[in-house]
Amino acid sequence: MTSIATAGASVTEQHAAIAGARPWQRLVLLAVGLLVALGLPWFVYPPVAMDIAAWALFAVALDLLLGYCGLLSFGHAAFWGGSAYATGLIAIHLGVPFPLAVLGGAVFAMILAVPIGYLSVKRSGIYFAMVTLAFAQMLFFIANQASSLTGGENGLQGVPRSFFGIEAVETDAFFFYYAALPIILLGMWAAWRIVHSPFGRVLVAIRDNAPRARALGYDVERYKLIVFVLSAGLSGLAGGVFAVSHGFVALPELHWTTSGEVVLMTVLGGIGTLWGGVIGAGLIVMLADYLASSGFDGIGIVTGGVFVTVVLLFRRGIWGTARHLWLNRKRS
Amino acid sequence: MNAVLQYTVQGLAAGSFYALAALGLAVIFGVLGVVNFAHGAFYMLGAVAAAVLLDTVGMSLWLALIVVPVLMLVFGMLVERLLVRWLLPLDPLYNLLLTFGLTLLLVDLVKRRYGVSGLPYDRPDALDGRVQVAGIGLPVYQLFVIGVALLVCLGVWLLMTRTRVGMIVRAATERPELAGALGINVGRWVTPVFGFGVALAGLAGVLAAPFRAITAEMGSDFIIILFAVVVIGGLGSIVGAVVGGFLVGLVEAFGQAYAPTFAQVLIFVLMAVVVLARPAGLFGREEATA
Amino acid sequence: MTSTTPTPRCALRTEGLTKDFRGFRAVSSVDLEVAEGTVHALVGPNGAGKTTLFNLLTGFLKPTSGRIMVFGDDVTGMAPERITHRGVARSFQITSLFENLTPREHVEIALQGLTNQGLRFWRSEKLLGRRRDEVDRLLAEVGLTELADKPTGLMAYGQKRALELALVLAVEPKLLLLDEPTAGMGIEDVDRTIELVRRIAEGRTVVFVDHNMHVVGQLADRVTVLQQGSVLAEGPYDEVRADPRVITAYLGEAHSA
Amino acid sequence: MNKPRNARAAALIAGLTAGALVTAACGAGGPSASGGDFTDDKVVLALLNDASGVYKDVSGPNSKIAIQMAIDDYKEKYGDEAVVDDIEVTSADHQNEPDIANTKAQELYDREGADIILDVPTSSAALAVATQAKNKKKLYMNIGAGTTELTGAQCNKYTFHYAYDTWMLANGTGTVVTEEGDKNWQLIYPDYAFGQDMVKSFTGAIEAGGGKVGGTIATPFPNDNFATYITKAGAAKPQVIGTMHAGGDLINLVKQYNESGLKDQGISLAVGLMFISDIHSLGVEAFEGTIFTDAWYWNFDDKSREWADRYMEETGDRPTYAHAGNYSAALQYLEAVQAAGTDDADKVVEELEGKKVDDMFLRNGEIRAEDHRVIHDVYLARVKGPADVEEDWDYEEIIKTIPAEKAFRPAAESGCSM
Repeated sequence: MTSIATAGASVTEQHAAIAGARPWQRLVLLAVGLLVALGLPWFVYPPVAMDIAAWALFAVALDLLLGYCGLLSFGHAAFWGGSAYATGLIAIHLGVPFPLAVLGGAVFAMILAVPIGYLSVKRSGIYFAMVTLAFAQMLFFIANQASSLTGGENGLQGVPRSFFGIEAVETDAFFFYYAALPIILLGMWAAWRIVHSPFGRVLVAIRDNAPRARALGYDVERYKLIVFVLSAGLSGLAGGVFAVSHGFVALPELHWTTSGEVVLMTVLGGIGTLWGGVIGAGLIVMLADYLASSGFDGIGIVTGGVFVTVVLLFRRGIWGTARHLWLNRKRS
Repeated sequence: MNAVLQYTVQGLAAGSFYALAALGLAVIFGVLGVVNFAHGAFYMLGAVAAAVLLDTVGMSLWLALIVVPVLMLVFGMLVERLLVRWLLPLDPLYNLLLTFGLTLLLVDLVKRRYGVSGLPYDRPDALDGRVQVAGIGLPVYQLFVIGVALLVCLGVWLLMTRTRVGMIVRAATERPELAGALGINVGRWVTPVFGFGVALAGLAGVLAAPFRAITAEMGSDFIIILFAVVVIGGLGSIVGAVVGGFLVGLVEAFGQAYAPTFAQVLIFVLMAVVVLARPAGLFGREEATA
Repeated sequence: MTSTTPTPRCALRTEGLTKDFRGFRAVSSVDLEVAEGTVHALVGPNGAGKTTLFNLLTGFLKPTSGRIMVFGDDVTGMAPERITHRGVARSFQITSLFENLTPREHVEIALQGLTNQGLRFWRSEKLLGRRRDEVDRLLAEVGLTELADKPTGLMAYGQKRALELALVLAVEPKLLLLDEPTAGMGIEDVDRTIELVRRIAEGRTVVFVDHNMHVVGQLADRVTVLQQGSVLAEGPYDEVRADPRVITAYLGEAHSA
Repeated sequence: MNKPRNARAAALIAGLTAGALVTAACGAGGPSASGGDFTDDKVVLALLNDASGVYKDVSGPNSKIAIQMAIDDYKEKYGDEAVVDDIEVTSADHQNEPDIANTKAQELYDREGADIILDVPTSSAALAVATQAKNKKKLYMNIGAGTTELTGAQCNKYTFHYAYDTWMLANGTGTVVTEEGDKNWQLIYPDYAFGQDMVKSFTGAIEAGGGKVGGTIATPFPNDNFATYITKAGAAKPQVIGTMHAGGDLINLVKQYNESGLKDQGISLAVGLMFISDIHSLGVEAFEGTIFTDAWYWNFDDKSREWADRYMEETGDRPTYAHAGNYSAALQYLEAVQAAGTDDADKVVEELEGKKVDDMFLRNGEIRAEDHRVIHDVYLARVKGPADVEEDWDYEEIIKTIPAEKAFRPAAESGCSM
């Protein structure tokens, strides 16, 4: 069976994606990406820019699992939201600088991912999606009830942005963006590193043909578990930054609709492209922001419509389509 | 003892909704290999349709129990023809994503058309009140729901075992390798089967209408529980879907009675245990490890 | 692979191996013995249970009952990857490759299979290129040097089967299980593959399934004939071939086909 | 949407010259940019609520119309005397997502020039907006959220709480029903912060009234199956079952309470939070006889009815108390601006604090200085039977008026320090 990542793009493209473009092309793309990341809060309202960056890392983390291991997690809100709560609690109770709190949140997400992953990777495909969804929802219920810890329905309010006493960062969203950006970029670099490592190569092999990989001596469940935990950690970094940026954590971060949203971003950007999620996140966050002030109240119609359209007609996603066109142009 | 009987009836009534809907999910999965995320939305549409038909043309519950599933059958067949079909050759995850998007669309459309506060629904007088069983009054409606669910499950079982169509569907659901070997062409049954599965979700919705809040969101948490049901029962199994549905209903009722704080979590704990002990589910087929 | 014992050990042994699928018995109390250093063929008509047996031997299916011993160790119920680590390699009936990797990348992955290098998510994938000589040698052995860096998805069928063999060899197996190595090949490719397998078999134990009696005759020291999940006959090729039961059950059918 | 474009141009120029500091200053947008008493020479009221989700009918887009009515009334009252001519109302949909509410609140204050944000249902969203109000030193008047935290531990100088809160609901229903003679209670509540708060307040109120709470039953949230809980509560043979559920869960619970036959056994149902829109959508039959606390009722007297008629002309519906609350909040804000002669938040707060008010929504009202709780008379209502309904939306019978000073949590108990 073709995996979800390969069903969208042709074999040669996938290959090109793995072998990578020419070095200079990669450098140009990298430079453009960095420029966009650095310039974003100049063009977009800074809190929105921070949202985009956090969601972008979240989408990249999901693609690490979906695009490179063929595992569709419909429960990644557990790690994004779990880390958000952990980050918030650490920041409130320990008062450490926010990057440390975020790191703590990410570690918590990884610890959380071990039992959830252990159970989930026993199944693949559709089953995996359903099992992760159910476990994440379980976490939602727990957080809702444990209101003495999480604030329940009221949310965990008053998460401080402590940053070595530098007031500009602590109070101004614009400067906070630059203080938090390194965490996001570090997370993205980590995702890139993982994809382009011996481990990443094995992941692609498992995605394409798990039984074959097993016959070569690879413990597939172990690899899946590790990438699950790594993906959870990166989602946790993103969720932690998000929590600190907003100054509070609320239950919807753990709800399955959040998992759905990040899946939408990844699919829109292009599954198995790693960076497609960044574009997907940018578009969806700006769309939600725009719709909130537009007076048009059909957010579900728009996102649902986008989802259906992309899946039916546009499976490569934006980044994937762009790459496809680029490669075709070169070939002809 | 009285309480236990009451909880059992309540659990089975709640389980009836799960069992009917999960049965639809299982049949669709069996023949198309698609996990229909929109199943919760179809359940919601069934309830909304019943409420709207009552309000506009005064259609009673009795009639709605027939008419709405037929409407849902047609609607389901349209969805299969227009949307799901195109993705069948691809990884089944694409159809999961498609039906997820469809869910968002349907929920929002219903919200815009019928509001967010819920729709009223009155059940027929015949189903009001309670019957005395062993000295306890049991609500007639709950017993009715259980009865209908059991009847329908039995009917589906007969359909599956006694008719040629049923055998084909069952072979495709439970023994795809056999269906292939026997050279059965499952293709022409794909559309009706999808419609049939949707109709079952719609039927569950009609039954829920007098009993639960009819809102656009009523299917969103339902689908999560439904996923847990089929994971527990085994996705490829028709019996598993029904047994899983009633089991989860009972776990819910007794959990609520004796461990209210953990009632909701209990279902997922049960699911975790099943995944750990029998990854394919209680009645699921063993697959070659992949 | 040097065996110090003068008398051939048993490389593979099954005792009463049985597999049921929902009341359907696919493999029925099969006792199999494969001496170290020999080439052993499994034959039988479609649905005889050959592939199921293969899946049992390599851990992809768990037996309903019975035992599997590899070089004297019990591997019953062990996961496929653990069995691989015990020196057992298998190929697949249907060409089973990683669509998105080049032959070179395939072999690199395969060579890494028995190490822990694959877990190193923090290192560069360049690490994989370190065993270039070995990769080149294996690719040369199966005749794929030219195609080493071309996408596998575009290769011809025979070339894919050759790559399959390279993968099997890369895990340095003592026992090879080949599932229909010549299926779907033209005459020329079949002869090339026979040569290849013969070469590979030196110093190793090979168990293979094949429909092509020509291949079986050329390669196999011993043959086991399966029918409806049970062993119908076993012995040297010529002996089995002459067995009237086998002729009626299988060979006749195969000849006429 | 040309504001972002201007902002972008400004940001670009700033970027080319002095760097980040300039934008930051633009973004923060202090008062006195144009030198007058009003920022940008106008007052902007921003409605931030749920325009698409479960609270759409409770408040939603119609609250914008209510706010516009307040602006019109203000202009009509003061005419040429008005200190500001240009009054705008803008709105945003927070989609019930607290993080969107949070970002939108910042954006409304920073970029849309909002002087005040109104409404914001969902407690977590309201608390986040309150924090932004405090940070940005701009006003926020909550109508849609019920958490007492807003006037409790998390109160601040710029946040005011209108209409209902959990304490008031529980106290109203609990005290009055107990005093009327139903002493023996069972409570069913959703096991999350709102329900947990409510159950505390309910228990306090019931015991103060001389009743007793026989048992409390926590239910998951959200939940659609309450049959078991109702059976359990009924088994204890209380006189009344109190429930703290709201919205869809409340409808589920009421349907299954009707199903249970407890009504026939004389066990009545008292509800904490209910909106008239709930009754309207489900019909009075479903809720007949249910007792609940209401912050305001459109058909209470001529004054409220007159306003409700105007509102109906505009929207085609009758208002909930959230709509009326939004109107009143906007009006009282504008009155305070008029008195202060500026939209400077600190000065407006000074005008608001301690003010006694009486408008069509606030009866015997006072904007308490200590915790910014806006107190007023509230009512205990019973849902009419179908036979008693004389017109559409005529669903409530007001059993009792709870005077302002008794209706809300005393300031001394709030735990608020500003």
